[in-house]
Amino acid sequence: MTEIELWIVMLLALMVLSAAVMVLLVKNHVAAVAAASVVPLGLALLFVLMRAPDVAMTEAAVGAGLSSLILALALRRLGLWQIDGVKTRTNLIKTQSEGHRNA
Amino acid sequence: MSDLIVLPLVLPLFGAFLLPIVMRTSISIGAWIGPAILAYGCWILGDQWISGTTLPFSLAIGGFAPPMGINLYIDSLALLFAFAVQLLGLLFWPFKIDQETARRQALMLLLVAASTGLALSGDLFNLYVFYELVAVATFGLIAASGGSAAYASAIRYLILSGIGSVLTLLGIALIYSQTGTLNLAHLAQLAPEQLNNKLGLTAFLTILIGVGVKAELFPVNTWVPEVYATATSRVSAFLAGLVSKLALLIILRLLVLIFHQPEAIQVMLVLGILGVISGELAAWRAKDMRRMLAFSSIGQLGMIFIALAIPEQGGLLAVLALTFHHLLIKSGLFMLADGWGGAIEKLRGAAKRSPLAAAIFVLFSLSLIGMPPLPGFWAKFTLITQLAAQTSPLYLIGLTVFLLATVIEAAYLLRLAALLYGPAAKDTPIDTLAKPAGLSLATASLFGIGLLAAALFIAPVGDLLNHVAGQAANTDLYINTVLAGTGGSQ
Amino acid sequence: MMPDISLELILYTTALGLISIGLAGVVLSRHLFRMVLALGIAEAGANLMLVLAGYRWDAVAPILTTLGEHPPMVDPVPQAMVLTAIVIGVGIQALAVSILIRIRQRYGTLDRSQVVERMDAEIADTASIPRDVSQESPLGERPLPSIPDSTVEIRGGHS
Amino acid sequence: MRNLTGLLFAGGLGFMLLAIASGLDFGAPPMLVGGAIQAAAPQETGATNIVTSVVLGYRGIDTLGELSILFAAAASAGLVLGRRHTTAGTLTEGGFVLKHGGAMLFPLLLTIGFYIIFHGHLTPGGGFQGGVILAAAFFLPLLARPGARLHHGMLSVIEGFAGSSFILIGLAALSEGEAFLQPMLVQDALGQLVSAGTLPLLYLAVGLKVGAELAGLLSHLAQTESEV
Repeated sequence: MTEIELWIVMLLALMVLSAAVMVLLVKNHVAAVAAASVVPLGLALLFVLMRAPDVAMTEAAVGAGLSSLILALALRRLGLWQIDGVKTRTNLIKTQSEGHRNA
Repeated sequence: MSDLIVLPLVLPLFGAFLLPIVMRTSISIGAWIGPAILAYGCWILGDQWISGTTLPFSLAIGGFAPPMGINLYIDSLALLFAFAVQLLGLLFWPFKIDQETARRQALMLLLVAASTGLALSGDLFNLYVFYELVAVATFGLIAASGGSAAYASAIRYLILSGIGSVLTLLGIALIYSQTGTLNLAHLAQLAPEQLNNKLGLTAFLTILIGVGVKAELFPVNTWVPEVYATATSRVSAFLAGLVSKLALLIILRLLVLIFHQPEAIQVMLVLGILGVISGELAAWRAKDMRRMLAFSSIGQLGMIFIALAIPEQGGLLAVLALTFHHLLIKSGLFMLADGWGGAIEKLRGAAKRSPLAAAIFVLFSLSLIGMPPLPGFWAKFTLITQLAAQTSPLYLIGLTVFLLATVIEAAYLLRLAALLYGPAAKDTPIDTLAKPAGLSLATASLFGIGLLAAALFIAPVGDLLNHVAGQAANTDLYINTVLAGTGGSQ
Repeated sequence: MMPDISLELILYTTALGLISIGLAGVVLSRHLFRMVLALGIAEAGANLMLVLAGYRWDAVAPILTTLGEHPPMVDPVPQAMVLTAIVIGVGIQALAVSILIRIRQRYGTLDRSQVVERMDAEIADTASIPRDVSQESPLGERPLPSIPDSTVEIRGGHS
Repeated sequence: MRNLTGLLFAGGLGFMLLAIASGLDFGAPPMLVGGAIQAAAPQETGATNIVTSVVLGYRGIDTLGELSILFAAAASAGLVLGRRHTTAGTLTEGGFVLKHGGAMLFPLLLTIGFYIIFHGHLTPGGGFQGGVILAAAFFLPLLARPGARLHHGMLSVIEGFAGSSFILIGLAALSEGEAFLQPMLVQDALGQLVSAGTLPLLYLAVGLKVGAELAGLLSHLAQTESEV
C-alpha cells in the first residue's frame, strides 16, 4: 500500500464519516437521502482499495444504487419530497412538532 | 436417514418459493402444500428421534468438512427444538383463505424454516442469517394482521431488531478477526486461549444484546407488549412460545461452548433479574389480557436468564425445564387470548360462557405459578435448589427476586381467574360475553393435555430433560462430533 | 514507507464511527424516516468492520489470475459474508419504508412520539379499556392531534 | 433529556469499542478457515473467484437463507402495500432523453446483467450484482413511460422457479448420495467459462431471483395510489 493510497483512504474515510453526520443533521429529507447514498459510495471505493472487488461491486450496486432508489421512491410516496423545504424541521434539534400544525 | 435431516430445513423454503405460483393456479391444492410439508418434517424429525442413536451427529452441508463449510449439529436438544418448531408451525398454521393467503402462508413457511435452521445450525454467521430471516418473516406476519397499530408496532420491532443485528454483526466481526473461524465447534476449541479476554467479553456482550432482542432480554424488549397486543394470537403464540426460546438457545450454545468468563454470567444474571422485576410488575398493572401475557412472558424469560447464569449442568436442567414449560403454557394462553384479547374487566363471569376455556386457563395459571402436582412446580423447584446452592450474593438476590416474582405472578393470575369465575356484571347477559374461538380453544386444549401428560409422567420427562441437558453441556462431545466425525470430503 | 498503524486506525475508526453515528441517530432521531436512514449507516459500518476482519495489508484480491503459485490473498470468507449482509440490509430497508408508507397514510405523521401515542391510543381503544395515562404522563393527558382527513394528498406536497 | 442520554450512549459505545479493540491487530488476520479454503477451493469447486466458491459452495446455505430473506421482504412489502388498484409508474411523461435513452439502455443493461452473472465464477461479480442490474433494466421503463406496468404474474413465476431451482440443484446432489448443495460436475478446466460445474447454474438462479424480487419490490414502491 503506497502513500497515495493512504491519502485516498483518509479522504474517503473523512467523506464517509461527514456524510453520515450530515444524514442526521441536515434539515431536508431529500438532502438526507442524498447524503445517505454517499456513505455506501465511499465504502465501495474503500472496498476496492481493500482488495474486495466483489464486495465493492455489490455495495455500489445495492447500497449506493438500489437502496437510494428505494429511499427516493419512498420519499415521493411519503410526501416528503421537496427540494427547498421551508417548514421542515431539523432532525435532532428540538422544535415545535409539526403534527400540531395539522390540527 | 440422517442425511434427510436437512429436509425439514429446506422443504419449507422450497414450498414458500413455489406457493405463490401454485396458489395462482389452484388455491385448494396450494392450501395443502404447507401443512403437508410441515407434517413431513415432523415425521422425519420424529423418526430420527425414535430410531436414532443417542449420540449426537453432525451433517456437513455441501459436503465441505467443518470448519471450512457449514454444518448442522443434531443432538437431542436441537432435535427437540426442531420438532417443536415443525409441530407448532402446524398447530398455528394460518388457515384463513383470502386474497393474501399465498403470501401469508409463504411467510409462515419461511418462519418455520428459519426457526428450524436456528435450532440445527452449527455456524455463527449462518445462525445470524436465519435469525434475520426469522425477523423479516415476523415483521411481515405482524404487519399483515391488519390495524394501523400493527404497522407502528412492527416498525418499532424492526428498528430494535435492526440495532440488534448491527450489534450481532459487530460481535461476529470481532470474533472472526480474533480467531479466523465461525464454526461453533472450532470456536469452542480455540476459545480458552483466544477469546478468554476483554475482546471475547465485548463480542459476547454485543451478541447477547443483539440476540436478546428476540429473547426479550431486559433493555431491548420494549417491542414486546405492543407487538403481542397487535399481532394475531397465532403469530404472538409462535413468537412468545418458540422464537424467543430459539434466541435463548443461541445464547445457551454460545455460553456453554465458547464464553466462560465470569463477567458474562454476571451480566446475564443482572439483566435477568431486572427483566423479572420489570416484567412481572408491568404484568400486574396491565389492564388487558394480551399485554398481561406479554409482560408475564418478559418476566418468565428473565427467570430463564437467571437460570442460564448458573454455571453447572444443574442450571442447564433448570433452563430446559423452564423453557419447555413456558413454551407449552404461553402458547396455550395466547390461544385463549384469541377470544379473550380485550380488557380484563370485560371477562367478568366469562367462565359461565365457556367453562372449558376457563378451566384450561386455571390449569395453565396454576402451573405457571408452580402448584405442586403440575410440571411448573418441578421446573421452579429445580431452579430454586440450584440458586440456593450458589454462594455468591448475586444469586441470593436472584433467588429473592424469583420468589417475589412468583408471588406477584400468583396475584395477577389468580385475580383474573377469580374474575372469570365471579358473577357477571349486572347489565351484561351471559351470551354477550367473550368466548375463545373453537379452533383456538381446541389448540389450547391440546397444550393443556400436553401439560397434564407431562404432570403424569413427570419422572420420565425429568430423566429425558436430564439426559438432554447432559448432552448439551458436554463441550468435548460437541467438538469431537463436529470436527472428527463428519462424512464430508476431507 | 508509511506507517502501517495509521491506515489500520483510519479504517477501524471509520467502521466504529459509522456504527456509533448510526446507532446514535437511531436512538436520537425524532422522525421515523431518519431512523431508517441511520440504521442503514450503522449496517454499513458493521459491513466495513467485517471486511476489515479479513483484510491483509500485503495481499491481493481473492481471485486466481494465474494457475500454480499465487501471491497471498485476503481472506475470502468475510467478503462472502458481507455480500450476504449487504443484501439482507437492503431487503430490511425496503420493508421498513413500505411499513412507513402505510403508517404515514394511517396516522398522517411520522414523528416518533406522535406515532407511539396514536399506537397506544389505538391499542387501548381496541381492547376497550380506559387509557392508562399515568404511564405516559404528561404526554398522555394531552389531546391527540387529529388525523388529517383522507383527502390529504399523500404524494407530493407537505400536509 | 433523551438527546443527552442518547449522546452519552453512543459516545460511550464508541469509546468502549475503541478502547477494547485497540489491542486487536487488524491487518494480520489468523486466516485459519480462509487459508484452508484458498488452498482447496480451486480443486473442490473449480471457480477462480474464490469469493464465489465461498458464497455458493462452502457457505451455500447462507446464500439460500439470504434469497429467502429477500423473498420474505418482498412478500411482506407486498402484504403491507397491498394489491390495490394502482397505476404503476409516473404520471408525467418522461423527457426525450429519458424515454429514448431508456429504450436504448434496456438491451444493454440486460446483456451486462447476464454477462456479470455468467462470469461470476471467474471475475468479480455474480448473481447479486447481475440481478440488481437486471432489476434496473426492467424498472427503467416504469420511470420513462406513464402507465407502464410490470407483469407481476410473470415476475412471481420467474422468482418462484429461480428460487426452487436453487434448492432443486442442491437436492439433486442429495439424491446422488452426496451432501445437500454439494458442487457437482466440476470439470478440470479452471478459468474457462464452462467450468465450475453447477456453480454458474446456481448463480443464474440467484441472479434471476434477485432481479425479479427487486423489480417487484421497486414497482410496489413506485406505485402511485389512484385513490387514497
